[in-house]
Amino acid sequence: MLSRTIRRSILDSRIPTSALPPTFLLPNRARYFNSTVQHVDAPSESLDASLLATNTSAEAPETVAPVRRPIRPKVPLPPAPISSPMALDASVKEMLPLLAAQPSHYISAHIHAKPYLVTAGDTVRLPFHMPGVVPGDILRLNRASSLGSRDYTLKGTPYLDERVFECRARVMGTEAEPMRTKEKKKRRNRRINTVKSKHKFTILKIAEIKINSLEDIEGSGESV
Amino acid sequence: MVVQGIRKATVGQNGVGAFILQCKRLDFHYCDWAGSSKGMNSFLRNSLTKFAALNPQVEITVSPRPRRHPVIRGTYINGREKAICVRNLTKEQVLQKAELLRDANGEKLRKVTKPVKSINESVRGVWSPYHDGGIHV
Amino acid sequence: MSYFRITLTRSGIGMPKRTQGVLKALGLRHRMTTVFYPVTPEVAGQIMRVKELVTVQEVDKPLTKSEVRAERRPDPGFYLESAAPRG
Amino acid sequence: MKRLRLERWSGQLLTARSIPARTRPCCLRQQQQAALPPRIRFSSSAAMLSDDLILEDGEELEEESSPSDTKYPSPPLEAAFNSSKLAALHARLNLSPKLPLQTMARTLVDPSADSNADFNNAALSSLGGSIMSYHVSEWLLCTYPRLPMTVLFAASYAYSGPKTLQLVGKEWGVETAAAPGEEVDPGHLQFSKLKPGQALQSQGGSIRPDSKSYYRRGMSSRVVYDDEFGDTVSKQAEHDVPLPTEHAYASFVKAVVGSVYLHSGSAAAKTFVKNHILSRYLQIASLFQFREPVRELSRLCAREGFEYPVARILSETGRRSRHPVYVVGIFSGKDKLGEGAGPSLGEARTRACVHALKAWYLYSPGANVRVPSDMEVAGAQEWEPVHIDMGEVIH
Amino acid sequence: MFGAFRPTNPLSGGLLWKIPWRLSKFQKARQRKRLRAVDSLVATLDKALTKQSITTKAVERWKEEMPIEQEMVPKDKYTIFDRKEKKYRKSIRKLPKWTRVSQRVNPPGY
Repeated sequence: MLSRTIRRSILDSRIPTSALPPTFLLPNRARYFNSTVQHVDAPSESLDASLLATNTSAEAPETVAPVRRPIRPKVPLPPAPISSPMALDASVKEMLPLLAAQPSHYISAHIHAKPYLVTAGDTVRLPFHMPGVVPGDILRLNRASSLGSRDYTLKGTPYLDERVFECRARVMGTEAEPMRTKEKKKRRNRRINTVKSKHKFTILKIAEIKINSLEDIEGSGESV
Repeated sequence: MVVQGIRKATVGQNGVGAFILQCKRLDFHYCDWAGSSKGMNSFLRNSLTKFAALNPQVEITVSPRPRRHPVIRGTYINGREKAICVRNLTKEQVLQKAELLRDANGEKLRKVTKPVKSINESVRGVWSPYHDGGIHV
Repeated sequence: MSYFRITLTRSGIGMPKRTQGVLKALGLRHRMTTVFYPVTPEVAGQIMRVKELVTVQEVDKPLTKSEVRAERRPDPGFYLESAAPRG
Repeated sequence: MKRLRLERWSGQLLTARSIPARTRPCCLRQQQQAALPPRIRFSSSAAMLSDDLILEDGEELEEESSPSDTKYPSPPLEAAFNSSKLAALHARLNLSPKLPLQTMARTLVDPSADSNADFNNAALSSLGGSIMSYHVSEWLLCTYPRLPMTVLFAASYAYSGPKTLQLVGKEWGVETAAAPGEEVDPGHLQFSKLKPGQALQSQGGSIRPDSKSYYRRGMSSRVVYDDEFGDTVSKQAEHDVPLPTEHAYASFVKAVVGSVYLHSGSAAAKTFVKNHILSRYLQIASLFQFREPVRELSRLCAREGFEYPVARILSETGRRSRHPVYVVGIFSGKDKLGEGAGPSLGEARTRACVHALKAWYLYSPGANVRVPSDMEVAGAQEWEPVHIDMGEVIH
Repeated sequence: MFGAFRPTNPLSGGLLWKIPWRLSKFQKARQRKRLRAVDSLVATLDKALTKQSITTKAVERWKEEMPIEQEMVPKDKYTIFDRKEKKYRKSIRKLPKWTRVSQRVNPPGY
């Protein structure tokens, strides 16, 4: 018990206020019910330390804790907006509005370098359990290799520029597979070893695929 | 006779617009006498209030079930139920099982071969033998 | 002081014992391991012995194992835009 | 207009009127004052009233009425506070804390359960129904400007009709109470259910001026006199007539929209409708049912001034076999309007005409087109007029 | 008959595994690729060593004796000398571990 409180205090003391997540990441509706449901504690505590990116290279804590390599946040946090102006060549400038005007679109989004060909409203069952996400979170998929509609396709080398499109996915929850058993037996040996496995998988729902208009792309390029 | 409209109902896409957590109710059954319910009792005493506060959309009921193993029973919006026996588990493990039930969506567990499931039509259209020539034999 | 960045691309299973010995000496146990050695005639000779199995680059500074892994880790491809209140 | 706190408003009304004037012969009830705890008030008022209570069936009410004897059709407002189902529903819909649990409980009480207008969701559901139908029809008109009126009615029925709202209510996890009553958990949807075999009572005549049976209900008259789905609006809906489940769910969902509007404003109501109703999946093309597409297409081309549409065979196979396939294209001058494949020339031409008509009717300026209600947001950009179509072809 | 879709020679599924006497065009392409890879490796080694102005016997000997892939005759790339064959050449696949062993030079004149 004692060790845990010390570790806890170290963690708390080392989080400089500047490393707190930007305000919009905190849950935007802190719900204080006046009814019997218990009082919801302040949102900042609900984001426990493991979620924040605490790279402690700057100041070493007083108690000589080994400077461990920075704890990688379980869920990637929003990257810094790209400041380099957007270089759109002529063909993209001409055909992107046509692509955006067509009724339905698909995108080949890459999660951990694995492509998922999805349209808006699809359910994606990732082949892994994504740590640190809770049902209801909204993820922005920013790596896509191709984005297209019926007649046009925008291909990225290897990925598209993330300012061209906005693809949001909602974390629906985690689902498991039925229990799989694997019997391991060697010949002339009566002992059978059965291995049970039941992996858990995260389920996403692609909420929205939006293609930004040319002005937005150029606008975001210069103004940032 | 001008074109007529056919009356249909739309299909829900939970998660596209609004997100509704599928688990709507969690029943915690414990027993004061049984030793297997020690972890569950400590969970109910210590961390259930925090769990309930963080998941206001789940209705939580706690009721004794004497001389039985402790069990958590989740009721889901599609009407199905999932129950997990938490006998001889510590309170952290009980919390994990409760979160497992909260994150599940009540569907029957089945083997899924392809990661993407869609109800939309194909965006680029499906090949048909009647158009642009088909097979030149 | 430049270094050889040696990556084993084809396994040495089934190769003569001497060749496998060279791989063991270089520390290339299984496929896709990457090791760094300074540019010396001895290392060059070893590489010539297993030249069909490895790829070599000349780099100016050696990387640690975790740096090599970080280099190979793909971009996750998503980030958390808005978080629900979490436990 | 400062919005009155709902329960205070309803509370004052009650104290002003000692006994609600509308008493119906068959069962005499009195409404207890919401604010004060019933326990204390109850005994004194019962004694005062008991002498002149003469029930219809002549049964005298002499003995001192025990507290549980007088039956209220809907649970008291305090029950809303300690109902975990209701709090869970409130949190599940992500409603703002400004929306109190009493209003939430009230949206679940159907007029057929509690006919007192201060405690059922009639007012809220009519308010929410108009908001929802406004947003749905506005979005449909701007996204598919050339949609014929009948298909527009069918599409708005698909998005906000009773069948869909029942699905929405069920997806919110709301169950129906077996029967309305005071002891029911406020988290259940309370309404009096149809007994098996009970005929749906006709809701009386419609409010249409020409409601004789032999008059033809034309399309333009439906726009004026009927509701947003093109159905006749009944004159005076009896309140506590048992009704099918989908109507109860529909009025509940509309009541929630109304209460969101009441407590969080029109912008919140708009996003609520957009997230819960307009985000559902519907293939508009599957709503069309053509009777004579060939004639309709030719009238359309004549009206629009295109050249007369001509059907031409594009390709065919198996003309002499058991399964011929003809691919027919409809051409108006140089450009091809539509294409269809069928086992016979006639059917192929009909499919091609259907394809051409759908291509015409389903013109859409794009999914995220701007709707008029976007202008209510402060600092909205200049409004460019939306494409308004002449309407469908009359033949 | 199938125009562009000439199937490569499949190992027939049954017990008799027929191995064609010559490499398919895909195998030849991969062989060339491997030869070029070894050449580039030797070049990087040589460049690194000359930068340090040191030499190694193995590298020097290889550079003298062994031709690079572009200089090799296709015959030398895909076949090796065999005194028992009619034309004294057999397919390189007969050499064990031919994909992980360098074999570039054959007796001249054969």
